[in-house]
Amino acid sequence: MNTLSQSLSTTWRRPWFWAYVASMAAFAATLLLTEGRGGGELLSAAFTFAAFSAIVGIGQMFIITLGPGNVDLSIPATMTLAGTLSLKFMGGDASLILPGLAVALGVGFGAGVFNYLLIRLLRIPPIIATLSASFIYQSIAIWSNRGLRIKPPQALSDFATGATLGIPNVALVGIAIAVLAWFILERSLYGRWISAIGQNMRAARLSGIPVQLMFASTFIGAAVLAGLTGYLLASFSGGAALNMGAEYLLISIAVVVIGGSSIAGGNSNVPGIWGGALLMFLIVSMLNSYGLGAGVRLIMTGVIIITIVAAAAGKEGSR
Amino acid sequence: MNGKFRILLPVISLGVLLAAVFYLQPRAMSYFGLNLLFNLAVPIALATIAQMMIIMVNDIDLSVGTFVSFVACVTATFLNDSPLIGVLILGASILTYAALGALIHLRQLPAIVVTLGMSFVWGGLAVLILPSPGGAAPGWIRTLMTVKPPLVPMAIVASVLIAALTHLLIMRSATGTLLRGVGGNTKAVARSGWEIAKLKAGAYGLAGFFGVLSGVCLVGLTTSADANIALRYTLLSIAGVILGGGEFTGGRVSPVGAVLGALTLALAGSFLSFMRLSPDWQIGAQGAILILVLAVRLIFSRKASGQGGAA
Amino acid sequence: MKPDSPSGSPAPAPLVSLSDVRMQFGAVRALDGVSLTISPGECVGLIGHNGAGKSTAVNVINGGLTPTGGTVGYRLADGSSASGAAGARAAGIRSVFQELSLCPNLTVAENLRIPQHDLKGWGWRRRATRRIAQALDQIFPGHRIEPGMVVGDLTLAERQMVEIATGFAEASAPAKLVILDEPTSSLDASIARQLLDHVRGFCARGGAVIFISHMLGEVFEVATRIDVMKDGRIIDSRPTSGFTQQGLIDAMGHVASQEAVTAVRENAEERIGEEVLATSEGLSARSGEIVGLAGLAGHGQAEALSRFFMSRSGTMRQASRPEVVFVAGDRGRDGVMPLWSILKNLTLTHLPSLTQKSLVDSIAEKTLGADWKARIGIRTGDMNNPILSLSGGNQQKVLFARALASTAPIVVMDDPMRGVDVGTKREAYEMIRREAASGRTFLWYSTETEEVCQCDRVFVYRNGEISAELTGDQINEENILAASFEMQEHAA
Amino acid sequence: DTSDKRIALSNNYAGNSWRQAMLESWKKVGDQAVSDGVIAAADAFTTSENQATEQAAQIQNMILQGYDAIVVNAASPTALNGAVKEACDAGITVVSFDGIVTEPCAWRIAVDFQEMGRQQVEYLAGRLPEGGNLLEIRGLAGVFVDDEIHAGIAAGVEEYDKFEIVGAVHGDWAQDVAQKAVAGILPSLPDIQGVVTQGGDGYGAAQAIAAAGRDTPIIVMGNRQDEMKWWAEQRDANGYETLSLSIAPGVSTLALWVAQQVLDGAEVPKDLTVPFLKVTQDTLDEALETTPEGSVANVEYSLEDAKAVIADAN
Ligand SMILES: Nc1ncnc2c1ncn2[C@@H]1O[C@H](COP(=O)(O)OP(=O)(O)OP(=O)(O)O)[C@@H](O)[C@H]1O
Ligand SMILES: Nc1ncnc2c1ncn2[C@@H]1O[C@H](COP(=O)(O)OP(=O)(O)OP(=O)(O)O)[C@@H](O)[C@H]1O
Ligand SMILES: [Mg+2]
Ligand SMILES: [Mg+2]
Repeated sequence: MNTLSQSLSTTWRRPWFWAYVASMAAFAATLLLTEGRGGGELLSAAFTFAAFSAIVGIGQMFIITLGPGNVDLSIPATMTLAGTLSLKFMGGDASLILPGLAVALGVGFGAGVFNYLLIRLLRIPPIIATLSASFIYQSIAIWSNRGLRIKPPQALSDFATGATLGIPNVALVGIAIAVLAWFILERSLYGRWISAIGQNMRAARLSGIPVQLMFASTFIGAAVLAGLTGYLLASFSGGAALNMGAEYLLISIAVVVIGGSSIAGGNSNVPGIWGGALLMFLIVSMLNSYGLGAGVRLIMTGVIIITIVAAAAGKEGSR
Repeated sequence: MNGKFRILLPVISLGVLLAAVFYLQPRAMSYFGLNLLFNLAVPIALATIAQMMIIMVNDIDLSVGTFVSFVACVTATFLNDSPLIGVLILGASILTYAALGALIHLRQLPAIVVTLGMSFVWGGLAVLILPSPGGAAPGWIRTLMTVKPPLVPMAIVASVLIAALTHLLIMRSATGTLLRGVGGNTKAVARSGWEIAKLKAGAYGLAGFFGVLSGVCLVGLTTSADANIALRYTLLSIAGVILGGGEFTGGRVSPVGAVLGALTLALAGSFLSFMRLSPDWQIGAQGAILILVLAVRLIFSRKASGQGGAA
Repeated sequence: MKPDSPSGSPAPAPLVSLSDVRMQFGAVRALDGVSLTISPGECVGLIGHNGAGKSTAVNVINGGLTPTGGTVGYRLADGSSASGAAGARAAGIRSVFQELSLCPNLTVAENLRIPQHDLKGWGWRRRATRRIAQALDQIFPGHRIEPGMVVGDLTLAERQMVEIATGFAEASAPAKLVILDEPTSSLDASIARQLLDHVRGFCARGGAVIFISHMLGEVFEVATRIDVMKDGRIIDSRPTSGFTQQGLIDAMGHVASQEAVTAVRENAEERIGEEVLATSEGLSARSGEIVGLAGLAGHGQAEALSRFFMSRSGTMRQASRPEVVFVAGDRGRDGVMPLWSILKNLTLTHLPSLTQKSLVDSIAEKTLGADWKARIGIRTGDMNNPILSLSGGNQQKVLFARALASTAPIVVMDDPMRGVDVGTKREAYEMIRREAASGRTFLWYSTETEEVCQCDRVFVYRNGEISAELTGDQINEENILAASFEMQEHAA
Repeated sequence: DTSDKRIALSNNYAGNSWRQAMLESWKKVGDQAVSDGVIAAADAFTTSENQATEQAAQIQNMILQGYDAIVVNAASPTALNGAVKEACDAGITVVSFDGIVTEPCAWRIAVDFQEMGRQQVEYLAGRLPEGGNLLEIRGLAGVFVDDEIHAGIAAGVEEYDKFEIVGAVHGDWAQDVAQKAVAGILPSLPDIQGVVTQGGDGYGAAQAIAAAGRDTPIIVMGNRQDEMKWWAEQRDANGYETLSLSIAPGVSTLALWVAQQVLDGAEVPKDLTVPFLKVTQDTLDEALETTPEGSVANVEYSLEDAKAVIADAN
């Protein structure tokens, strides 16, 4: 109880606090326009779409925690490939929903292993290894299905677009994954170890941490999450497209950093991912609602990102 | 010792790739052919140098691509129509870069986020300036970029000049050494009474300057601009720096390597065209060749680590 | 100039004077009313336990930290006075820091550009090369460092040498006061001797030096005056001749008995058992044995240790019962997790044993932390403070505890006593002996001959290879030195 | 005689079903032409990212490879002009289509994108005489096609001034992005009577509107099979009516034949226009039948078709 009240009183100093404040501000600003109408609708849309960003963002966060230069740029391609292959496999047959999920996760697993092997065996910096790998995944997706959009089974599509107790199903999945990730990061040995690796890889190795196991499992885990997101997104939007997920490249990184994780690695937090994901959706919605053109919208998005990071850094600095 | 290995890698990968291209397409082995192979690499090389300035001080710039696009839009519009305003805008954008460098240090912001944010800002400005592709390259740039010097094509001359000048600036000059020192050990530099904010502003300002050069050159080649023209430069420039023997941290960069890295990347694309793959696999092959070229690093890093040991 | 003139003649005007300086870091009072002056020709030995405030004092003297109370003043060459970091630089005050502060990506000569602001314009590289080469030749004759070498490629000892040379090198404002914060901590005896000789000469020529070291012998050798710090205060300050070694130790406040320093090498027969390791390079050890690695610094001992460690610990499988643990000497590079608390740093290696269903048992973790805090006396109010708030020596203690807290049968130590004060060292020796008696094997690389001489068996390294294996009575300074320098003759 | 002539396709993007259908048509017709001995080669090249600079380099490589004609679907109407000029100077015939280039030495097979935008509003005006609120889904900002269609829509709204565009979002021509953007703006919008699009975003918009629990407005489609299938389902369920229009991917084959004709020495005007492919309530079933699942409605051109188009223009 004591720790609870303590953590409440220091909430405003938490790195993720500002992402939520900004999200609420964007939400309020949008509702101002409609004089309060459509709040529930907007919130439900925000949670739906933020869930996709949050799931890939969590994978990206674990990778970023591993230290400077670690990032996965193959997330969009992995999403596309997993979506394409799993929907092609299911071919609209409702009885294949779970095997289809396994296909998607398997694609993610394979991509993660491939990414890791490039990094490990060929010692290619992750940023470039995953970028190069993403081109290959894209080619496989093109080759396997030539961009044809195959519809998901109706039941799956209903699940992805549906809601339980008023909360969108994909958001429930996203929240469950976030809770799990929080536990892993804050309470488990694995979380402690990857944070150590992110701070000082050599020292981590010399402290007996199985460094490569951590690298492998993190890259694989992130790719599996990307595969899952591809599966969900393709089911949600009525089929996989070759260019689906393209925007998740920047978003997956943005939600991590807006959420207050240190981009230098070693220091991450999960609640911020959801804050960042909600914010990224709500900002765009707000600017769209105010009828601002693409140019102004882009500029505002950039300015808001920088402002939040500056605000969060200021608070942290004064500690 | 280490430095020599660093530069050997880009030299060899470029050499091997060039040989392969010549083998596949002997016509490339001419003044005309070399110019075609390399002229679009000049703006990439400049963008890579810009990225290198940032990586040199342990940061990374995710906005290079949109910044170069922005500069291209300014060049094809303002710089062409009313040069004075154009120059002022470009000057202001360099100052903005410098200010960002100072801000990033003073408030201890993660550069990757700030530049990610800036990439939206530059992109937005570019869309505002040129909502649809167009504009025209100022005549003098067009002339400069299409000039045909005797014996060696312009693209090669320009690359050599860029490499030599930035090498002098970064590796030989007192200021360049100090900037690399910031990447190597910021605390030590600060302890010796240098203002890190100023130095970072300097490094970012240089990045902005080379970004401007890149955008201007690009318009000289393409004759017009659009808001998305150089988005790819962000990743290309990072890959170029790494390929050129640079590292993400510790101020270990090589301007000559960066230019060679940019040329290699440009050449890799040509190599693939000459291979005539099925369109399905053309995209994947670009990834594969990047992997291949970078895998060569392995041999060198093995050597280098065998040398340095755990020291 | 005159050689050391203790009291008799009127002291020249002081180069730097601190009066009642206080320095507060949050709740920690690092300096608590320090007053001191340093005049040309003086070599002040500054000693004190880990965390006494020595490094903080250095940073106040060189202007790097602005004290929260009191004043610091410098006298410039023209007799005027100044303050602040710029004033310190103008007054010729130079520092060689405890934590290395070179840029590893620059060459030796280029590194001189960082402290020497006047190195610019045409020919600056030539001037820098000349200055640093001169300083190195003068201080460390026979060194093998080229001004064009990249610092990252140098060994730790060589880097330390470069840093020292930078402190003494010619510059636009000549060095008047050079502060050496544990300069010999990674130097072997012969190089340390060269440095001591140079310091003595420098002071004789009218320069001043502040010499911080936990090696009292060195301090006695060079210092003209010794200031003893304890808990942020100077508690004693006398000409060197006014102290005895034991007197100093007593003044520092550690109650450690004399015989603690005597050899660990007792009851060896009952302690030592089966052979537990033998590497292809010729390194071997038995259970309960304390094996020393000796030789000149940078001759491959550290590399041999890390190779051995890497070969016995996996990067791919989880080691819940690790076979070996490692105590780092180069804290920043090999040991410290800079973002973490002291507690998390301490428990890192032992953590797999503190987990249940792969969740960390935070109560057990706290208990372990409290236990070790008491056992080795980590000077902190709260184990949840960041590790970087600890003084260098205390950080080292944490790394020690990290390794010893685990149950691994083999402990690899890479010069672990670097920067550890005398009292703590004794406690550490005691601990090593106790652990060895319970069957643990130690592989111990040290730059201190005194420490190596306590081992049961010693491997002397030269040029990356074992040049001699010494056991029992063969282990003495003479044999070690001989094997360090000549390859064949002493290989038994 | 063009039997020894080699033609290359320079394509800047392969990441959607339209482009895939376009490449497939090219391959089908091109391979046939080669095996018939009409031309010597019809090679297709694709860049890995939708970037003018990369495509410029690709064209330069084609010059080096000595192709006789280059058919371009350009990333930018102007940014390739440098490379196109170099190709022309090297004596190469350059034919651009869909994404055309402005360099005068090149041929242009243009689609009247403005007209495409205008016709959408015109159709809506026919259906909704008293006008109403429109949602506009745009493409990728800063790209020529986006700007053109938008201009056409704006012109249409000016013409039929009972319509008002109450919201506009950029869907980046990607289904998931469009769906997301629409979902974000919907709550702040009044009732919508019509949705004007740039092709391919109709299904995503319909999904987002359904998710928000609103009545389905008239959504102008873009010939994607999934859109048309949804349309047919709605039609069968509640008599839903709309229009679908887009440029046919097979226009690449028209460009191929135009290039062949130019190489053959035929008089071909520099500017050709192709009509866009329209699917109406009447032709819906027919279109659905001929379109492979998940693909785009298509027409391929034969040499005769091409000759007819050229003759019409002359
Ligand atoms: N994924 C990675 N990202 C960045 N650096 C890495 C990565 N993997 C390895 N390294 C670098 O390679 C060095 C060696 O790694 P590590 O100690 O894990 O190898 P090892 O398993 O002991 O040896 P071996 O290479 O023989 O398998 C590390 O110090 C680290 O700097
Ligand atoms: N930046 C800081 N923040 C908080 N506390 C600090 C900081 N720097 C020093 N301290 C504290 O000030 C005290 C004095 O530290 P200092 O580094 O001066 O000790 P020292 O005498 O040099 O010790 P050592 O011999 O171990 O190097 C210590 O208790 C240390 O924890
Ligand atoms: Mg200290
Ligand atoms: Mg020592």
